[in-house]
Amino acid sequence: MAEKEMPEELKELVKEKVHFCYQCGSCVGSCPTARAIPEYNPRKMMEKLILGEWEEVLSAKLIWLCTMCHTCYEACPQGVGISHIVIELRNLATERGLAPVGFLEGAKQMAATGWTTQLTGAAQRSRTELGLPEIKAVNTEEIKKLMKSTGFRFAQEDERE
Amino acid sequence: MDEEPRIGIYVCHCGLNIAAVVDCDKVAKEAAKLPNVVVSKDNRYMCADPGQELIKQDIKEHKLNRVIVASCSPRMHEPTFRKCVESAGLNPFLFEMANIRELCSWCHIHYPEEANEKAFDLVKMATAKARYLNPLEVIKVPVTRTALVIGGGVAGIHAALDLADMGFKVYLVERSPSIGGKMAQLDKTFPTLDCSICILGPKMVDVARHPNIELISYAEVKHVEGYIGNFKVTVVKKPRFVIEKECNGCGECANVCPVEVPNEFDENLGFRKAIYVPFPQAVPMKFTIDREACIDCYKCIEACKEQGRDAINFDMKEEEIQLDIGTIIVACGYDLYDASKVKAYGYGLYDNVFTALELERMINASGPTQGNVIRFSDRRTPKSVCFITCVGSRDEKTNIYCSGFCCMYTLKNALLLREHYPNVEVNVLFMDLRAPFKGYEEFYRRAREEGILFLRGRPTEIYEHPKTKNLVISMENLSTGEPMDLETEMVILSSAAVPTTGAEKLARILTVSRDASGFFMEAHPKLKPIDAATDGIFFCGAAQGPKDIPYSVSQGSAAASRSGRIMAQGEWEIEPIVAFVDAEKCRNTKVKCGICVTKCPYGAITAEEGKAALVNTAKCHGCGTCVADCPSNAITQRHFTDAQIIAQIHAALEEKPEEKVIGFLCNWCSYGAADLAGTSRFEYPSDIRVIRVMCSGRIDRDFVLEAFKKGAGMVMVSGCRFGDCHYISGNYNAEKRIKPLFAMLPRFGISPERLRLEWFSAAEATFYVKLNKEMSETLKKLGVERIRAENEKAKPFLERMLQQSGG
Amino acid sequence: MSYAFFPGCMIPLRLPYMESAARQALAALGVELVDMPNASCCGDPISFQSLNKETWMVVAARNLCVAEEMGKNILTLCSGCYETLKTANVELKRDQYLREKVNKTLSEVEREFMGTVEVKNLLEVLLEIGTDKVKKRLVRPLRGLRVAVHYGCHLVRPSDILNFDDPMKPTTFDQFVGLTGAESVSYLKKMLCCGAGLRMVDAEKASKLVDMKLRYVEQAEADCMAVLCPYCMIQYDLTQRMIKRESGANPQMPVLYYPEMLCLAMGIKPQELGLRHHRTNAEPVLKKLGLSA
Amino acid sequence: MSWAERRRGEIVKKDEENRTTMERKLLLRWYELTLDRITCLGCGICSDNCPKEAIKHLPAEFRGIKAVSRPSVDFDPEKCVLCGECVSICPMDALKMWIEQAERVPVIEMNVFATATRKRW
Repeated sequence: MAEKEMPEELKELVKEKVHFCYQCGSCVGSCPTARAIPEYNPRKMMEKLILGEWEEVLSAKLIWLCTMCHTCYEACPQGVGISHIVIELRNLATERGLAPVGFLEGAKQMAATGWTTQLTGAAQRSRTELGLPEIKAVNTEEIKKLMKSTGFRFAQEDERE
Repeated sequence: MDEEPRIGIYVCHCGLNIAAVVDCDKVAKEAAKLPNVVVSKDNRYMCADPGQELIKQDIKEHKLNRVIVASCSPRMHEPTFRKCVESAGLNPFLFEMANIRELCSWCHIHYPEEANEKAFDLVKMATAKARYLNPLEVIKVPVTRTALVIGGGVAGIHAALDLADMGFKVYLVERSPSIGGKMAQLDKTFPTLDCSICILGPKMVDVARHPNIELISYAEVKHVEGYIGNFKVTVVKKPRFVIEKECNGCGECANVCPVEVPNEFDENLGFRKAIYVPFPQAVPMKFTIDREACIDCYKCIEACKEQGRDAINFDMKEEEIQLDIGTIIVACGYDLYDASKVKAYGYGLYDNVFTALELERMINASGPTQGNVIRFSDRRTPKSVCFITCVGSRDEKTNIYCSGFCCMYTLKNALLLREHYPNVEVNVLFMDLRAPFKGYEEFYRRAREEGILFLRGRPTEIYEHPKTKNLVISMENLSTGEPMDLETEMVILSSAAVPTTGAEKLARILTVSRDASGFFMEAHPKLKPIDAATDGIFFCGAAQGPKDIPYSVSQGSAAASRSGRIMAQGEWEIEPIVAFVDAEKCRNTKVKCGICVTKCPYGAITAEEGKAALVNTAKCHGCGTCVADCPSNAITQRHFTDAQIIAQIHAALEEKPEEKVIGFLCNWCSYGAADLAGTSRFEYPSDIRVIRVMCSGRIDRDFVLEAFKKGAGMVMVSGCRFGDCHYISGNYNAEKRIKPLFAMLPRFGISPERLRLEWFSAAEATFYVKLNKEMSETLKKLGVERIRAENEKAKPFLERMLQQSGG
Repeated sequence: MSYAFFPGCMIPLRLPYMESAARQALAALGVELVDMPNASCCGDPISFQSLNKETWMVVAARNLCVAEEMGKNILTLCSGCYETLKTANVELKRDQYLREKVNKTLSEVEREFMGTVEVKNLLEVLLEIGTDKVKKRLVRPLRGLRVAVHYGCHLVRPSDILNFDDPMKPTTFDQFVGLTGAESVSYLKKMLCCGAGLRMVDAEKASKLVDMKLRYVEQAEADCMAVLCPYCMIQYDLTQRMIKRESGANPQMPVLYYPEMLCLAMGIKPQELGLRHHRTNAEPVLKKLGLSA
Repeated sequence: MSWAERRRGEIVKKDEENRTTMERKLLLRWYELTLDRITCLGCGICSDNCPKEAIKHLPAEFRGIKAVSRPSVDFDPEKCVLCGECVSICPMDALKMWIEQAERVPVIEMNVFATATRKRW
């Protein structure tokens, strides 16, 4: 990335939300990811944003580790809304083609079937066994259209096409 | 006044506070060209001696008969300059102020061009008003040499004792059965660890013994009317069911009472009987029956009779006491934030999570555990204790402010615990430790010296171990940056101070304002920290904001001296901005009218049949509601006459009227908010031209119409929130008067969004800023052309209406 | 009572036994479930929202439109869907600007968001039926069963939008577990996330979170866990095997879906539920309740 | 209800299958008032004599001539002050009161039984 300027969306977020952060660590205390992966630290992430090191935050794999449990969102005494900021960061990273494969697979599935997961054979068998109704196909054309017009990008390869 | 006005204008730089944005020299030069202006100068500091000397000299030299200073808010320096012109022989009411600092330079820092334009307009408006100023004589009212202190905590006790020692009669009204307040509940005090009740107890006894103090306990203030020096206060004394004169506090009645209920004084950790004194050192030492808990067995009556007395009376009724009061001191204190609202910390859910005040009662030798700190679950002394600070403070979900003294009482509790139990592990979890006053940092150092562990970090949540009932605190260790779980046997939450229950009601009774956090709001944050905006009312202690004991005591004494200052003089000058009736115009001589009588919130107007209405100047508070509502324009408010206000409107709208907003702001709330926006340096669009009136009740419908007739882009009418009006009902009357305009204006062709009717308190600077931004948006959206066209279309209608009402 | 039934993707496509239990329990309570024609994935609140918030919002709005056409409030079984659909519903109703923008996109597929329906989770629907009424149907209380309740993050957070229960110390689910006659035990880290959101990037660490929670549950001597969300179900039910394979530890904590508990308490035979499709063995629970075959 | 949030000193009512307990825990003083619903006949004497009107008498419910529920009583923890009046008067001995695990009845200890009822008869 050769950008120097912070993207407008991010700048606004930092100005309106992140700047209130007083580094109390409420977000880290109950963060499930921080428990499993000590390198992940939402407080330090906010600090970096305040200091303007946004490129580092954006390109780091770390932002993709958040489980989106919103505990930090609720715990924050200053209303920084950390999990929502992580979403914004991930959106910006996706625009720059940095989304991990695991995330993109669901989206591809979505475009193909309208579901983010596949119907497995075992599940099909147990559906019949349990007497559940057939699963009806989704009009994927609609979904594809919506994804296209909102500028959804799958990955860098797609862009080249 | 018949002589030709000779006006002197002085534009103040206020150092760089004004001069950095406004070109003062240019404003002064331009102002010199205005009619009747004899001199126009700029100066670095008008309020300093040289500045004042300059005014005095010019008055003599140029025979000035009007003086205008363009500087800060009139709420700040108007009295200063009035004195200045008075000493030069000019009537002080021939002075007028233009507020170009709070309303201009401070809030348009990045737009000097617009700021310059606005500053000049403000000066022009002041000049226009000045031409119509009249000399007025101040009114002197007698002052009753009796003070009322509301609240018998440590601040109230000191205020009462000081005033009583000065020789004034003091009524001390306390809500609960005993005085002493929160301090009586404490075990020790910081930073010297003296026993709290040992130092407070003698003061409480002094209150009871002092010949000048009349203690009215178990009572509340119900109603207040009147004004400085002459308040009429109604106090309701709740029935104790024990005759105070008869009871000698022997306690035999409590011994035979079968009902045990939790004792509020012990934070509901211990019990008391249904007939009780809250604590052994209570003042007055009189029993009270809690009828909520009493089962009417009358055992206490028997016991009392056995002692040869007959102090218990189950037929006692509520009693109203009327008091004549000169000054009022509000010392109603604080409450602790209800920690159970911070659900993540589990107070009320987990047995071994306590609040600091609960610990305070436990560690107190006369508390429910005789000084033993024990866990709820197993009554064992904990091996480790964690203190958590900032519970209910510094958090946008609870209270945004810092509660100030929590850090210090946490330190004190930690040290006390360490003193009692040297082997207990004591941890303090904190974000920032604030120890700013004398001896406090040393106290913090001492706590570290004693081996108390300080861990930086704000706990996210607490869970209880299902078996051991220990508590596990999830937090980030900020020194390592890693999340951790801290297992501890007991948690103490340091709750923030919040306004006491009933503060809102009391504020309404006294018609004083409260700040955004709900604490009572002082007249000026720096220079009048004790005074209410209403003359004759003072605040002290935690009623005004969270405070520790030394600060509360000094405020108590300060409030005593501030109110003693008034009572010592025996009489007090009040501003002569009262209403008066022109007997010739008053139509009550011909028809039965009396509208003014019904509108006056103070009953200051009388209208006998066939005679003109009459204003009792001593009773008049000067809101101006009667003036605006008089159908024959017979009433005038001195210093805020129709002619003066209309002159201001005209002056403001001389140039580019379509781009301007005429804002009518009431002196107490909306003007206060505008001032606060300035002092806070909030930036907002510069379209507004502010006209200050004492109350929104003064704002005549004609003023709005006149402004539109002169081509104003927008008009804003604003006042205090409902229930907060400084003159009881001015804003209700204003609403009744202005609201119909929203339906009327479209019929003339004026878009209704060009009129705004807004209510906000003096603390809501952010609201004022938002409002200005919105109005600026509206102006832009409509555009000059459309506004001009609308005004053109409406002009004939407006003129006709104004003629009809004789405006 | 009739609802537009939104089971999500995970439940019908991977864990049909959850759908079966929910349908049986709700049918017994007299709730009619109407399938939503042409409803897609809600727009996964984790993966999809992370990639493009706008697309996420539009996809969610499309599903809301389907329910609006039916004129019925939505009942979601999955907490993820609950967060997505409710967030979209609340924000679109609140924010006029956003609504116009989303409707512009939706017009391409000839749909329009009107804001006429509500989104409800299973517990909200049960509350609507009334706890007294539910309790009357429970003829075979699960007495003596110690249950560790797992709320699942998206059921209660973000609280300013979902506005369902306290985000840190919720109580609704515990009360509903108590309703079946079982005891909801208190245990450490009750609100710890299952870690499903981490699985896409780091499966090993996601298992670590499961392991962590299971230890606290075991410590509280619970007989089983109760969940409300298919992702939590997969995490706790499926991952126990992985943990066994990877670390050699042998966690054996049965995991039940709350409607399964309801069904058992209503006297529906365990054989009629898909309990055998669980990867953990539910037998100890049935044994304790005296229900085992 | 283990999950409910409590305030200090508040009376907590617990409804079990055959027993209702009213419990107040102060730091060093635990009070307990229990009603054994098997022994209780639902006569309502306690309700008539409660000085705080904290006990509600629930008569039997009938469907036709068939009784669908026995008569019983219900406590209001907001009003109760744990005086023990009901314990002292219960003809079936279905009510019991404990203070610190010792069976005690405050109104009997203070000998106020006669005076308390005087007001009502």
